[in-house]
Amino acid sequence: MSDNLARTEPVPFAPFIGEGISISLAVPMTRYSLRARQAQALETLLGVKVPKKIGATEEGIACLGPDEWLLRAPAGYNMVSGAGLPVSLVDISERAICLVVEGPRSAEILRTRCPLDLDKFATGRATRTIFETVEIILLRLGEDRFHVEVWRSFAPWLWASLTTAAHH
Amino acid sequence: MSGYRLPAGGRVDRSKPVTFRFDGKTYQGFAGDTLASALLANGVTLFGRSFKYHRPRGVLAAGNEEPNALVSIHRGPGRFTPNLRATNVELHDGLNASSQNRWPSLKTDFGAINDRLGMFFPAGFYNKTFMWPRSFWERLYEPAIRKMAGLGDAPTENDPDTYTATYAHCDLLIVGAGPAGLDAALEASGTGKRVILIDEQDEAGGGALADPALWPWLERSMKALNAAAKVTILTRTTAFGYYHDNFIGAVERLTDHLPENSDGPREKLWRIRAGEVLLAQGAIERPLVFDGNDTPGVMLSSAAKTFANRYGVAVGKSLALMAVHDSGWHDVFALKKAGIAIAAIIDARTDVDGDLKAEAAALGISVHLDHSVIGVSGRHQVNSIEICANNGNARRTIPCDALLMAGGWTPSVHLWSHSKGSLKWRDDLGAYVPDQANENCRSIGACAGDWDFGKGAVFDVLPTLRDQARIKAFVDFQNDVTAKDINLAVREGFRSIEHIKRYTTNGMATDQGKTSNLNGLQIASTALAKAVPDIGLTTFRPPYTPQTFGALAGHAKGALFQATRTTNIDGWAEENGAVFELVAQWRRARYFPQPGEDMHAAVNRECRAVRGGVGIFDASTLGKIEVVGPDAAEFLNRMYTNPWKALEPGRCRYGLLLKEDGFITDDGVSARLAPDRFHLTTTTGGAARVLNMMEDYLQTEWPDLNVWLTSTTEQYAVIALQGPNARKLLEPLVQGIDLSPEAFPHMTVREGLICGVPTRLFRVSFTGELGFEINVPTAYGRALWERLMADGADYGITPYGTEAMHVLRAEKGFIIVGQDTDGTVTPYDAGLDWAVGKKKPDFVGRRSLARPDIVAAGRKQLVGLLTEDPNMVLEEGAQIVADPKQPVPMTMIGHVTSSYWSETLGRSIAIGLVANGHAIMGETIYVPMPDGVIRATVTSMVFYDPEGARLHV
Amino acid sequence: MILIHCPYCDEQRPEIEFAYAGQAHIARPANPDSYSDEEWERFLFFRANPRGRHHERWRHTHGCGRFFNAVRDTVTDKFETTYKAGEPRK
Amino acid sequence: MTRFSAFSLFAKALGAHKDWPEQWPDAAPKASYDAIIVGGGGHGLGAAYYLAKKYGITNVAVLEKGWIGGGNTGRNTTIIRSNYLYDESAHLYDHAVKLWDGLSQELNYNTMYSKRGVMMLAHNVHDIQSIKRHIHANRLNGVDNEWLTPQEAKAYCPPLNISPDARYPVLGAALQRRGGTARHDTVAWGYARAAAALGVDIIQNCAVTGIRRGTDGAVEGVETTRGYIASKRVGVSAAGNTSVVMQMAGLDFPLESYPLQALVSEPIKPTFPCVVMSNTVHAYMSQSDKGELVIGAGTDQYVSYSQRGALHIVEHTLAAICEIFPIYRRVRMLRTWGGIVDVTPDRSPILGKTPVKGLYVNCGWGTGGFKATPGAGDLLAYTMAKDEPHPINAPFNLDRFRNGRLIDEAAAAAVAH
Repeated sequence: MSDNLARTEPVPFAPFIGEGISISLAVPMTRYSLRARQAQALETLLGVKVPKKIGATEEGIACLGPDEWLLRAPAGYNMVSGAGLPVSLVDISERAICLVVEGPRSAEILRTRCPLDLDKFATGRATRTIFETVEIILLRLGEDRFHVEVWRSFAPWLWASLTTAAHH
Repeated sequence: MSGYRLPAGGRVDRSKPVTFRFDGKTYQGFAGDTLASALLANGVTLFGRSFKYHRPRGVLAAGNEEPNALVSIHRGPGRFTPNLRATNVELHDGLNASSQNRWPSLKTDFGAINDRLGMFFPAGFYNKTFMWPRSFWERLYEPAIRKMAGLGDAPTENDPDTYTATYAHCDLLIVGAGPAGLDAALEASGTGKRVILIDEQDEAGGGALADPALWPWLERSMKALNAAAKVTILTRTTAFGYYHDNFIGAVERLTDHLPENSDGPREKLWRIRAGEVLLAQGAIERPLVFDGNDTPGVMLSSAAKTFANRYGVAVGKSLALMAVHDSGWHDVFALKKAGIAIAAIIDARTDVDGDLKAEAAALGISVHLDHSVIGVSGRHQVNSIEICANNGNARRTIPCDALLMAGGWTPSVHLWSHSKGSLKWRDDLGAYVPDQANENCRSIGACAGDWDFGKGAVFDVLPTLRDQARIKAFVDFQNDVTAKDINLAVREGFRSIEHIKRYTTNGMATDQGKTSNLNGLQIASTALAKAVPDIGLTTFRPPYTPQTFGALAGHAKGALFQATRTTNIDGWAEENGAVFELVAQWRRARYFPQPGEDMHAAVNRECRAVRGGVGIFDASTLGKIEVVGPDAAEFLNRMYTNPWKALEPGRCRYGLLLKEDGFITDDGVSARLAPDRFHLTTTTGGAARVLNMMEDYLQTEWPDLNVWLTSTTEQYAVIALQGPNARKLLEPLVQGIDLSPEAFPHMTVREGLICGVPTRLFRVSFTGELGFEINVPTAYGRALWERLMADGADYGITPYGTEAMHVLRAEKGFIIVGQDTDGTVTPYDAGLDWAVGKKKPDFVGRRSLARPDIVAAGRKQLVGLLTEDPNMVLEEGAQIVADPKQPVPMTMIGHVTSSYWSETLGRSIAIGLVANGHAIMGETIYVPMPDGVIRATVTSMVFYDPEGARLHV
Repeated sequence: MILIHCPYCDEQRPEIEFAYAGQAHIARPANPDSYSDEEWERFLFFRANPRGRHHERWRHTHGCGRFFNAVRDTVTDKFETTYKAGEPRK
Repeated sequence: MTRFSAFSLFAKALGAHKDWPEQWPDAAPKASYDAIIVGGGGHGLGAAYYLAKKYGITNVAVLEKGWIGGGNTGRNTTIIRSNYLYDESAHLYDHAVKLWDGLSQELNYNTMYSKRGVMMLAHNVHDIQSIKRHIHANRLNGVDNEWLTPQEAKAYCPPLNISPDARYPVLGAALQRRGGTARHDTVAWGYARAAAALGVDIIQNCAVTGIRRGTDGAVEGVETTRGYIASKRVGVSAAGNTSVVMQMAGLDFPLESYPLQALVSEPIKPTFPCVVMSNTVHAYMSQSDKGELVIGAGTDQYVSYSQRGALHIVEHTLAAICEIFPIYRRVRMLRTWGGIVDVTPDRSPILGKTPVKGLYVNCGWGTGGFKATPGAGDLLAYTMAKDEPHPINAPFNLDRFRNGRLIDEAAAAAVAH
């Protein structure tokens, strides 16, 4: 984005590698909070398919609530303007970072502090939830691969919490 | 010496001898022993001292119901642990245990004087005395009572161990891996259900571990379960609490049984959500209540069997049995077959099944039916017992070195009770059993009252020839509650079992009444001549057995206790020597001292820099909400006190937010970026609260509005650049925004680029100087800060912290919500009438502003305060009076909310909430301090540049 | 930690994702000025607080973010039902 | 009443304690009383005692649906202090603290009031400002409360962790030396025994099921599970159940009832010399005369009468305790329990008359009622005897929610009770 200013991230660039687990910082991406009363309004505006069921994901868009979607796309994605329409498109690219939790122990490590039943959280699902006291958005990309989105100021705590759990 | 190791048998590993210490003396046991079984095998009979009378005590039980044999374990620095039950402590090489509640030694304990004087210390004695003379209570009695308190010593060092925790989910949770639990697990395995099987012992098996005939079955079962998919077996794990909706807390002990201290966690808290719960916790044998029943060597019959069969330990060379239940007979038969001499079977029942009598005869055991033990001789161990027929005849003495008690069984309904399942009384068992479930839960096996131990009779106190009010027949062994204490409580008018429990402390020891509750109930029932269910049942509450604070705190320790939120620029502040303060969940730089500077010197320098050059401040923690949609302005108009609809895009406005009760809850400057898009700011601590409040109104009261709220607090790093040189520094770095005063006046916002990065640039000021707040995507915050620091060197750029920020804003009379207001201040009280839209028919909190007390005269109002002595800085929180000469209690008319040394003005300034303050400008008020009264004058809150000339440049 | 069925997510989720939000169906008057001091006092402060059936609001704060209504027994803490905001009282 | 003393204890001991009389008789309800107190907790029993002792109204019944002292009186962490911010609160709680002093002698029942000192910790600049404001206000109100530096706080309470690296470092503390603890059960029993000796009927297992009002709207009596009992003066002191009782008189109330948990550790030898409270970290602790560490937790978030709290509340509380006092990590939690606390919108009690003639109320003490026990009893008795509030409880009327004259300690200070 800038030739002049360097990014500062709240967690180490070097991934944490443990037995059956790796935790790493995802590359920067574009994120938008999309709000509308109906998914159709956004489909028309964006020209893409928008999932209707809370918890579902489709083409990088996760349905988080009845009128709320999270769009994640490669950095540089050009968002349309929703000006004047009954929608809300808000750039939140830098609000959170994403930790990639990967490996056969990933569910076990997430379960240490996340109260959801991950056996019933199938690949492809996404939800806002809580990790002990810190809010996260959890996305399951595969049996052994999760994305954990967390607001930047909480990221050092989450990093410490996850890596401590992975140590134990 | 009394107990000894049997030549064969048990599950201990005789090929692995283990050396350990108890009270400084070295002993040997085997791997697989508990501390209790190993000490018994070494002939030890004396394990501890009771709480109140310091009576010598041995082992009563073999499991977690043990009330007597409590020990402290020493594992090196910080790892001292008091109050552990010797029957649960697994033996390992180097184990170092000591007895408790005795001085100078276990054998010679001066505290035992209490026992001699015991007649003067009945239940509730402390209610009746220690009152005269009155002054003696604080100086003499209370310190003496407190000195006697407690069992084991308190730890004195920080615990170096770590603890961990996890959630778990299953379809079926089985608590207890005895025969009933194992059968249930076997049945469920292979059905596709996720099964978790929990047992508190070091290996599964429960009662089967004390029954060698079942060992082949146990081995087969465990092999099958270990191989089964979706079956998790957790041993050394205690399910301690049953909470709402089948949520069970359990603690797994990971390292205490190991000889070496480990880096890994000591314990793990399991928080298990189960579809269905099967409780298979078994039953606990009841002691019998008779004179001398606490003598070391008197123990539960089932415990003696467990020590023999599981650990290969005979608890004595010649055992007698006092029974009212068949199970004791079977235990004794097994002990006899294991080669232990049986002195006699005494049974208080008039008759028992012929099979029992026949087997006793076949084994050559003498039997005394319709007899009871009426006395036990021996102080530190049993020497003999005295028995007699229940009709008072046939007194005789039987030599023996241990006496076993078979008083019947109490189903373990603890977790069932936690779950709020109901109980029903069974006269035949003399116990409560589970009745109606409140959760998806069933009890199976002995904890449901189903067992094959035979049958028995229920006795409250065994018949005796002596005066019942003068014998020491114990009910709660640890707390030294006797049958006569319970009778005394009833005599004094305590009728409910909860009262009796509290008056006598029966059932309140560290075993929480596992062996005492039912006997206490029976004795009270007799004394009150009422059926047990009519007296009630003391409620079981978590935990089932005591659990460490550390396990319950889990990993929430130190930095992981609670997140400390940090900004993108925090690292720079830390590297540059900032002193931080904690604000809500954040840490913020408070000031940046240079070598040799204290806080005041640093703050004065930072303030001078802002007023004279340019200061730079990390404002990233301010809450930010993006309000988007066609009804955005309408929504804000309803939320805030002031009008928003006419605000032009590109302009900013101060917003004041009330709660519905009319009191100020938050404020902040917000900008209209487009007709349907606002960028709101909130206080640092109020961000989450304000967003939740706005969502509440939007979703619940005005769902018809087309507007959405998105938190953008963390989307932007915010750098405040404040001071006369701010524009000069900024101008070369900004693209696409004309920074001239005409194009970009105070209280406006522009979007463009800074150093190539998109920015929302606000021209706002919380300092009274020319100021900008630069919002950039968070990841670039630190780099931009460093660029500004580098480029600003020529302009005297100075980083300043929250303390200087507070001084600068106070000089201008800007309030801080939460410091100058406290949840009882209205806009009028705060002098913010101008921020209230007089023509608006409604906004949140408006109606409350018309309530009688809110419009009444004399309310406390925010004003400026100038001390007569300009060098005197008032203390924040100091109280204000009109008349300093009045006696205490004084009438206080207000207090100081903010107070600073103003470097700019060369004097102190303060803000205060003062009754009727707006009407008494110029008058003198007084601040009485411990060392004298301070005089101050009530003034305007704006101390500096009241015309605002410095802003509009 | 109770389990709460979120009527929007149509899932049972753990309590720590939710925030309790007080008695339900207390509508803010369209024109607060028309309320007497007594009526305004009742609106602001008086709450049913029954032993037994209680209409209350929750927010799935750390989930879908929606406020919704519930009927819960305050003696057993068991939910009878949960339903979306705006639906009639159950 | 047999006088309790070391001498009577000695004398009775020689008779194997066989002739101790009942501490209070198990009374059956009479047809009518001059005054009825609904609720046999410390507050209600205290009110009955003071009605009889100070105001000469001895034909009084205390109606308790279970056993006396079985509600919040027997379920709290027994903290006593009076260092409240507002004049109204400071006067109210200090009235109680003054009565605590000497209560054992007055009742001839040792309540074990222990002036161990109550310390409140400051962990950030805002806490310091708030605590200093309390200290100054208390000083001018004649209530003792003093500022301690972290080192002074540690000297007073050695287990305290004052490391500046703590997540919530201790920046100082307020100490009220007269604050402390008492034995909760004995307060109820002591009042019951002393009241009964003056003629008050203590009636247990007697639940009020209705309040009967005459044609003029005034109270005529109460329906109970043991029959109708007439009285023109009824004082309700029913804590968490107040809303339910008030409904019987047709009154809605500004109250909500929340579950509050507390817990104790296993008994350990003396280690903790005072009471420490931290509002920011959210925990408080003392050590009982039996050796148990007594720890208070926060309320659960939802209205409930289940007396069943959640595990995560206990987890948080113990995590907080272990942060402030890390030496106790290996100590074990022995017992947890729950109470039902009735909370008003401004977190201050309601003590006075109600819109119904002859019906008086004492409620809304939230998590802080124990410390007020003698004061609340005395003031409820005064109000019932004179049919008007005492100047000390006059500000704690019901009208304040209408006129906005709230006494909001929590808002003003973010300090819990």
